Amino acid sequence: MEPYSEKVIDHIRNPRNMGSIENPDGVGKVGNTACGDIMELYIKVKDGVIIDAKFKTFGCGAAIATSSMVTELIKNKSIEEALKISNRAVAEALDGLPPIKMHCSVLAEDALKAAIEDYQKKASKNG
Amino acid sequence: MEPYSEKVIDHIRNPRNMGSIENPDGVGKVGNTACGDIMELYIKVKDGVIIDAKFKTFGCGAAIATSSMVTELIKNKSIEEALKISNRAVAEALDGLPPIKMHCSVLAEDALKAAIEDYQKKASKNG
Amino acid sequence: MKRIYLDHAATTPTDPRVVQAMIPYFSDIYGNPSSLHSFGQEARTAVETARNQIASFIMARPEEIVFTSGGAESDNAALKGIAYARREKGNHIITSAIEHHAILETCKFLEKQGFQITYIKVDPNGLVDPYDVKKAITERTILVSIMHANNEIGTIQPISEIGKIAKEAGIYFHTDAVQIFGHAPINVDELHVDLLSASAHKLYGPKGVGVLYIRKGTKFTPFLHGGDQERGRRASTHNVPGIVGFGAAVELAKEGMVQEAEKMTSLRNKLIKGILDSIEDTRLNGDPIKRLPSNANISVAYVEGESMLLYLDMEGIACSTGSACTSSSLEPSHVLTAIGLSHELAHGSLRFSLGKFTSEDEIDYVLDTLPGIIEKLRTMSPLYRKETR
Amino acid sequence: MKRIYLDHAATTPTDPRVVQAMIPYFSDIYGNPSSLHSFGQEARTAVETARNQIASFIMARPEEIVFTSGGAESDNAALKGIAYARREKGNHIITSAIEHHAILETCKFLEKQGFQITYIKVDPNGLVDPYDVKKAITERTILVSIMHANNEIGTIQPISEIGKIAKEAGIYFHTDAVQIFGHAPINVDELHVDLLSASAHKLYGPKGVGVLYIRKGTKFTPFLHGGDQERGRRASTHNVPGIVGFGAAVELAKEGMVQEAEKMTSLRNKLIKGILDSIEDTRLNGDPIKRLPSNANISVAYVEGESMLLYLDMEGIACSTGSACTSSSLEPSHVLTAIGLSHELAHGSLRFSLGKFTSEDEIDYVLDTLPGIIEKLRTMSPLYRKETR
Ligand SMILES: Cc1ncc(COP(=O)(O)O)c(C=O)c1O
Ligand SMILES: Cc1ncc(COP(=O)(O)O)c(C=O)c1O
Repeated sequence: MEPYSEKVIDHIRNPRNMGSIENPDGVGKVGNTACGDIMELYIKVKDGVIIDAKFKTFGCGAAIATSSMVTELIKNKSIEEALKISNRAVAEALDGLPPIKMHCSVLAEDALKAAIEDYQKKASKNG
Repeated sequence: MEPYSEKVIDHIRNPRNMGSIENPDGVGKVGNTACGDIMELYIKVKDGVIIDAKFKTFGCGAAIATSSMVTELIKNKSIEEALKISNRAVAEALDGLPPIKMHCSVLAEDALKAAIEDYQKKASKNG
Repeated sequence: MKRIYLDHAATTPTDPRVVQAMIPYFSDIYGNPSSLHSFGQEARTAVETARNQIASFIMARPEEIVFTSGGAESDNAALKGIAYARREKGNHIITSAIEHHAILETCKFLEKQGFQITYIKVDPNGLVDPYDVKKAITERTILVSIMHANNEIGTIQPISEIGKIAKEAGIYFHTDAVQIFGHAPINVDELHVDLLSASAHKLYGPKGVGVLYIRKGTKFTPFLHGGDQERGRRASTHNVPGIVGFGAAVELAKEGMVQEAEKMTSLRNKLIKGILDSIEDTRLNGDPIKRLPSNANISVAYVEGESMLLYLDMEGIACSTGSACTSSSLEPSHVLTAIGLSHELAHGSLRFSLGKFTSEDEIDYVLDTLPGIIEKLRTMSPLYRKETR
Repeated sequence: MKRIYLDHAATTPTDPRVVQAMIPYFSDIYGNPSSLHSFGQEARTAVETARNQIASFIMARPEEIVFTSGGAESDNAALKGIAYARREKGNHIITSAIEHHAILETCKFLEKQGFQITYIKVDPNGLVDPYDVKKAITERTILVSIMHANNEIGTIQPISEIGKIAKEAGIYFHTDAVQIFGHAPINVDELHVDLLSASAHKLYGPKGVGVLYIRKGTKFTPFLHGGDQERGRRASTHNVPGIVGFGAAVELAKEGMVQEAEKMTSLRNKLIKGILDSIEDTRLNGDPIKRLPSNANISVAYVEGESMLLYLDMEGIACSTGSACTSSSLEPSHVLTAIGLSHELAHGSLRFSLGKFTSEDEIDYVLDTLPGIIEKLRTMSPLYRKETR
């Protein structure tokens, strides 16, 4: 396998926004143990802006780093902006991922989409 | 290939009885360039005893050494004794040959047999 | 930072005495052993000395030893060498589900060439039942290949029993002994093996040189075609320094392996006990008794292997994992799956493999370091819910 | 005694600078490049550096370089790798009559597996006519393999022309460049090759490590099955010191090969002229111009090669011969036969191959020594009749 970038290593070593949010506005849970990665993404939304984001991840280094990075990327972004964040953007923000690890960035994007969907569902219910 | 014994090397370095005999009592010529070895064995016989032997050889180290050795082995032997010298005996006298070189000792035996046959033919003609 | 190498099953450092033995054969005694002149013959002598050293180590004859480029080549050569040589006799090969990829991928290739392979299942400790091998034999079986010791979980197979079964059935028997060679005595006759693979770099020898033992009289088609080297069984200019190094490594193993095994067993047991005692929801993989002295393979619930490996590496500890994330297949280790682990536990495995230079201090350091790492990763894990426990 | 090594086509001494570059990778940076931890990653970096060095040397991309155990493995892998990958497309392979045994024996094996091989004849200088290759192509041709420079007679083939023909026909083209690699510039695009074999020990690198260049996009079935190494194209733990040594040897070649070739050409010409002038009934084998700077292959009438070789060895001079007596087949060199030599002249051949350390003094010593040896052996020879001449 090609080596991880320094940025990936930094996010593995010091994951940002690790943990969960009590009473989150949206939660995305993706992955399964068969494929080896499970991610949970929690968001807190105020006036259409993601004011807090946290994650829990069972997975390899790339899974941790992409989870960590995606929470960083979406914080203080509007829901619309956050929806535009692709898996490539996550990987790029980490200065790239080894080819066989690109699926982890896909998982991070999926978790983000799932969390926003969950938020929108709840919002439309409450709205 | 397995290495040559010291005795073989010695006979290559200092071949005994190299050359030909003028007016020999018997000559054996065996081998061909296709197989890579040609031997000529010359003998001088007196009262049924081989009193001189010489050889010429085109061939590898083992061919030279077996030619040289066979001349040594037959000198001062009776024709009957000489006929009993087998290729194995030649190889053994040289402290063995590499397996892929055993055919050279066969050639030496063949040359000896041919030379004696030639002698016997001549002898019966003259006799 | 302290750096602790506990990945000896992946490769070992070359013993400095082995390197010293090799050095003259690079620039001084550099001839090609196939050359007739003195430069070649000197090199040849060195190769034959190494061959004798290795042959006597496993109670074989020198001419039964074929030098290769490593364990993978030996495995490929053994399987293909018998398969092609025995094709008219049959097309069925028996192996196990937990072999090294060098065996399993070769089997896959042979399947495409019309061979049929039976993959014997193992029990939860990773053991092959010799009786299962016996049952799998058919009229068309030409080869049985069962590894001696497993590279992931360290389980040691009943090779002698399996060999006896193959012998009675008149079928060639190969064992991949890469992991155990140089770490325990081996006698090819007692094991009833016809072919045996080994690799120098697993026993403090150099990388890139291996051995295939081929019992005298065994029908064998060369794998690497070309020159007359190795009595026509393996072409290519001899890797003289590598071969000399393999010989030297075997000499050191002869002397030291029994003591080393004792020392490693006790350190290894301390490591296993320490982890199982101090970290909950952990388990040992592989047979607790019939295992390599060097091997500690542990599954840690709720956390994934590669992340543990990376965190340990940050603390200077090198080990390996059977997690999918280290392979391009995205499948967790076939060995851990074969012994019945859940996907989660297979992903969450760590293999520590000790070496002859491993010290008790190093084991203590691992035992001090690992619990904190597991705790951190469990906090991060969605599978680990402190509150619900 | 003076010892003069003129058998560089068999193998070269490892340059001491290469050995120095290798040393740290035995006992210090000893990780397995496939391991994720820092020990592994350091080793990985070293392997990738060597890959880059070698790729840039032949104008290839790093990912097109596959490390192997030597030239013979590269040749086996190239032929079998394409044969198995292209089997549905066709079963016909074109090669030449003067290839190395690693090619010819592999072809023989493939013939048994149902492939058809055309062996292109060569002219009296050992040259393949590209037009003959063109004519041999059929609908079922999947591969052309023609060596770059011949190991016995040194003849250099028109690879670029042959490559163009293969390319236009949409057929993969392999060249065995073992003898020329590191001794002359190579550009894989200009040569139009899809695969190329090289071996480190022919260019002052270590024995036991080679390279197979595989052009991006080439369909290829691995030869050595097993792990994920080399992007799935060649299994087995990397021979890290060997690979580092290959990289270092290539760096030295980049710097020195043009000058070395000039120096060797002039010494080689002096040697050839000296022998032909001073010893009657001798001839040069191979093309006088299109030949390796290092190679002088001479046939000496009336005497056999091995005996000359042994006599030269006794005087400290190491060379080789195409005589049957050095091979187990008892056939003289297939190359010398292919260029039309009689059995006698094929048996009576000597190959002197110079190296970068060869001095003029050494050449002079050979020129002083050889005539006496030939005279003695001719006196011994039944084919040489002074009197009848
Ligand atoms: C059991 C087993 N077989 C084969 C191999 C392959 O050996 P090598 O990498 O030396 O080719 C290994 C190690 O990688 C192994 O552990
Ligand atoms: C032309 C050619 N091809 C292939 C080889 C085989 O290389 P190796 O001996 O490194 O496997 C050699 C040298 O032996 C050679 O000269």
